[in-house]
Amino acid sequence: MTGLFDYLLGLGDDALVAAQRTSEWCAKAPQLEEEVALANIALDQLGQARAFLTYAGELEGGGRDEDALAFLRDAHDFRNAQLVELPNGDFATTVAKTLFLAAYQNLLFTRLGRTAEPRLAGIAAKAAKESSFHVSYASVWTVRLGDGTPLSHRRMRDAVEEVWPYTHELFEPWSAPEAGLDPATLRGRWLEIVERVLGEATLPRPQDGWAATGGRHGRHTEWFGPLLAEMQSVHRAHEGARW
Amino acid sequence: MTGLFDYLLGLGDDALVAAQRTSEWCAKAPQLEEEVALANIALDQLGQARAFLTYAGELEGGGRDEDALAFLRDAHDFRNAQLVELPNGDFATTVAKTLFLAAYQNLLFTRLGRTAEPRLAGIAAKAAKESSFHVSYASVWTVRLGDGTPLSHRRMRDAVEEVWPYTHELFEPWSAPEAGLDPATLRGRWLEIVERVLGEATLPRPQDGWAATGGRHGRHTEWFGPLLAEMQSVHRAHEGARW
Amino acid sequence: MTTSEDPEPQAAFDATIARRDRIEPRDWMPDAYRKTLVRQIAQHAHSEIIGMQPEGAWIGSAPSLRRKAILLAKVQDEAGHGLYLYAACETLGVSRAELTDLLLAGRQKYSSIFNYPTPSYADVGTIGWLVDGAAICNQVPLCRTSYGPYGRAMIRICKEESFHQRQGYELLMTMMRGTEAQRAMVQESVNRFWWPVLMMFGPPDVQSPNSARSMAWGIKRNSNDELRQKFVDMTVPQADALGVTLPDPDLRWNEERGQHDFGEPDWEEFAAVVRGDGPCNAQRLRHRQAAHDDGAWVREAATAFAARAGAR
Amino acid sequence: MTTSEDPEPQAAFDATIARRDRIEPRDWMPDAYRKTLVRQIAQHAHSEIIGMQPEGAWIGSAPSLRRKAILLAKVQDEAGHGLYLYAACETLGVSRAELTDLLLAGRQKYSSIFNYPTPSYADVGTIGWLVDGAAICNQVPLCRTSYGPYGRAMIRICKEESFHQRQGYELLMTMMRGTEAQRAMVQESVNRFWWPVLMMFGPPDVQSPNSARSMAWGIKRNSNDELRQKFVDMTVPQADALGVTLPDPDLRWNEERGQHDFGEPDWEEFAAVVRGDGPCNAQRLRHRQAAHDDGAWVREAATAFAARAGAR
Repeated sequence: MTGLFDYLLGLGDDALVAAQRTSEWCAKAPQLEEEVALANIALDQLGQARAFLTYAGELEGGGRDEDALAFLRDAHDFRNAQLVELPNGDFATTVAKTLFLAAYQNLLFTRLGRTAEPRLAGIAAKAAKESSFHVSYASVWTVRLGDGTPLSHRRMRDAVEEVWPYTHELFEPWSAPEAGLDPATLRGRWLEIVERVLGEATLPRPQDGWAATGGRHGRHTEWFGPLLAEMQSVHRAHEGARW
Repeated sequence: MTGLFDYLLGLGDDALVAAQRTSEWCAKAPQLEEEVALANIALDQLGQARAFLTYAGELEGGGRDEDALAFLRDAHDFRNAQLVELPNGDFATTVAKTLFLAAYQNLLFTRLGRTAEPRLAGIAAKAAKESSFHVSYASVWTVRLGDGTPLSHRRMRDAVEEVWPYTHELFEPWSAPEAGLDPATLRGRWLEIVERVLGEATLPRPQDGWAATGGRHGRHTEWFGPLLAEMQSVHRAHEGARW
Repeated sequence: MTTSEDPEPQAAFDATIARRDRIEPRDWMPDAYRKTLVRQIAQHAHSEIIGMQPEGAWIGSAPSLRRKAILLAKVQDEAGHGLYLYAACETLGVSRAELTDLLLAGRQKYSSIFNYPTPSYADVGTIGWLVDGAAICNQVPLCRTSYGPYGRAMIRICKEESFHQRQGYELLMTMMRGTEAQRAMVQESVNRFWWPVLMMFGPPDVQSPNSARSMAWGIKRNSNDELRQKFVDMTVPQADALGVTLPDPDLRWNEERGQHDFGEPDWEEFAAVVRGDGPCNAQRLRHRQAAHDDGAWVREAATAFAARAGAR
Repeated sequence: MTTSEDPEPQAAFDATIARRDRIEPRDWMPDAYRKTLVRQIAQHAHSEIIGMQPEGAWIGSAPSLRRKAILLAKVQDEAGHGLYLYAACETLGVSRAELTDLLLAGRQKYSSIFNYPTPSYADVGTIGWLVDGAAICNQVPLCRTSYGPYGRAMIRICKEESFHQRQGYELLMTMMRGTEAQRAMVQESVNRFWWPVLMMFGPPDVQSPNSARSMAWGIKRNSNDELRQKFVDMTVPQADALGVTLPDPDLRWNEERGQHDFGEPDWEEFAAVVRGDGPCNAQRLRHRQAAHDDGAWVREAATAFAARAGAR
């Protein structure tokens, strides 16, 4: 059990880092429709990040706003799950990451939308709707790629294999009294959703093996440092400047 | 004509940015021999950068050492030619960049090795020997790839085409009284060397067209910001720390 | 698609143009009109898509989350504009895939402004203020262009562009009120972009071979020089309000004309950039080509899946 | 390459081993000896090459130019070590290309330590101090290993490794004398690496099936547990000097034994990582595979060129 501040950081950092990765597709997507759709997803994620981090900063009461939290923390102070740090890889890897994350977020946000903590509930309720769209989008593409050509089948299968070890961390014990929710209780439903999509996509559900862990406690992958270096570079080059 | 400080920055920044790019090959080179050779080149370039920047900092007399100059300047204060900023691309692009840069540096350093300014002459004389090895290495590979397989011929030709517009800037007016050297006077010899290698490699010498310019005055390519963001990230995250 | 020599459809076409009404996809139209439109709309569509690159590269390091969101939404809008415009082109019988191939083969152009680099974050603001500002000057009259789908696309696009223009200006204003370094960034960016922006209106009228016919057909509503003048007159007071200097020693108010005098852009540079010999032409096309190639397997998979789903 | 059943060469081999002399490539050797050597030298070579990845990733952002040069030179040394060791393996009749294929197919291993991530710059120091320190403990006895080319390669490698070890220690010392954040980075890094480093000596002797035979052949000179103990005893005072805490509550000096007692590593985790199920196994192999694939056209060009040059 952690405090609400840390919990909000975790929710916000998941969304922020996911937005950072999703927006890397800009001007590189497979077709224009995907440019628009991926930018939509990134904008939703960024909006969620801003809401959670702003709330976290106000709760902390130390004068840190969303930008101070996004741009002036070092890697070990970020509380996101490692899943969102994974490089985009090919489009299939991004689809797999988006599916697994959004299905988790949708379940989590739906539950948090009913907590007694009104501000958390408000942000979560909006985010739940958004993540539901992300699940649909990623599901459609998982099926198209899984059941598309032999090449796309292989790539989608490899992508699911590659991302799978990073899904376990999402369901590790991590909560706040105001959230009143053990993520482990979401895993059954998450598996149902994901397995149904994989089934439709003619893809096997990967074996459970090594499982990523530690992101909620500030342990991150080797890919995270470079991501932050890019994200924070302009802000840090102009200390104290306003934009 | 610029002052010696700015001139040393230009020499140092060429070497520093080149070292940064060359060392990106680490653990990615086509074979182990190239791992070793590219690391050698990067180490030479880095050593040159340190010598020039240290001297520049001492000359300035404001207490900036090589690290302050490398890690705490923003893009527009760097004085390197744009050539060294170009992404590594495939191995052929790196070979082309290295050939063009090293052939220029070798001519320049050889001349600077004979100036009356003893410290500049000393650094340049050592660097001249090193760049002579870089020219050999890049020449050998230009010929191997140019005269290798049809695929390698095409890639080497494309690489030469791609990098060529960035070579003109090396010979633009830029000097310091202590250097006493107009880079334009090096171009004839440079072309001879490069054209001989390209000829042996069965590659055409590209047409002159658009020419990059501005690096010596702080104008850089779109690739330069991300390069600096990575290079400076750890240093800037720990203000005032010693390593 | 009729190419009838029958005078009747030509008369109907001429009448529609004369009363400034819209030509619609199913109407008869002269081949040259169709070709001119395809060329112009495609160039416009390609500009939106290529234009995503220089700004899109800053999304990852935008210095505040608000600016990141604004920039992301803007670049998304550009993708959307590309979509409408390709769709408008498709009403003239040319597919998006064909147009993309023509772009990648260098046989269709995009706005030369995107062949200039954006090495500074201030460029995001300058592109909004000056580049989008110039685009609006060019595009507002196109809302009344004679071809229906094009005109309707432009109405939607112009609305969004003027939003982008205000956002760009607001970013620059914030930076000009900020630190010394921020102000220097803005001025440096404006120095680089001013002349290329003036070139966005095309060559001087005396050298613009297709303009007259396009104006007769109602595709174009104003001459290059008229629009350039309008843009300069509109921009000077904005520059004053910002506190930036426009890098043209000949720029001054001409009381007599009631307009600004200004210097001549370097038309040789313009010609070079248009023929592919600008700072970023090769880079932009290589990027587009790489994205297109990398996405091929995805598009193929979608097609294969759809075909199979249709067959079921 | 003889596999004679003739007792004479076997006797000569045994005699060489018994007098602790070197077996050379042209000498007769038992097949199992050859196979064991190939497996061990290849694993060692692969470890050098894979080991370039976690540290190499920090060259680009090393926080001082001096550290950048040190790190670059170190990673270059690793490539060099890989070269010697593959060459030693080639004296046993297996080519570098074959060994690379076996690595990429997951049929040969590399040191499990490189399947742990290096997310912090302090890890560069920790790898030098602890990982290279453990490697030296393992490798110094190998300088006296019975196979000549392997032993000679190890002499050169050990000399460089101990240089790396001192550099790593010196980096950590500098950081421990630095800011609060730097000290925290070092402690956090040591916390992550301590147990995996202890596993570098292999499973406990009672569970180490191949050790006895390797020792009889003079390939191996000390048992896993002996080396692990030696490493711990050597490291504890170094940790004290640094001011870092080794994350083992059971670690204490045992006056009676004259050695340190210490806790048991998690051998289940070790087994999982060895069988490919560690934090970075897939990542490391994918990276190696990508570099190998990306370089194929270059190697092919060099071969084609050499063949043509030879034919001239």
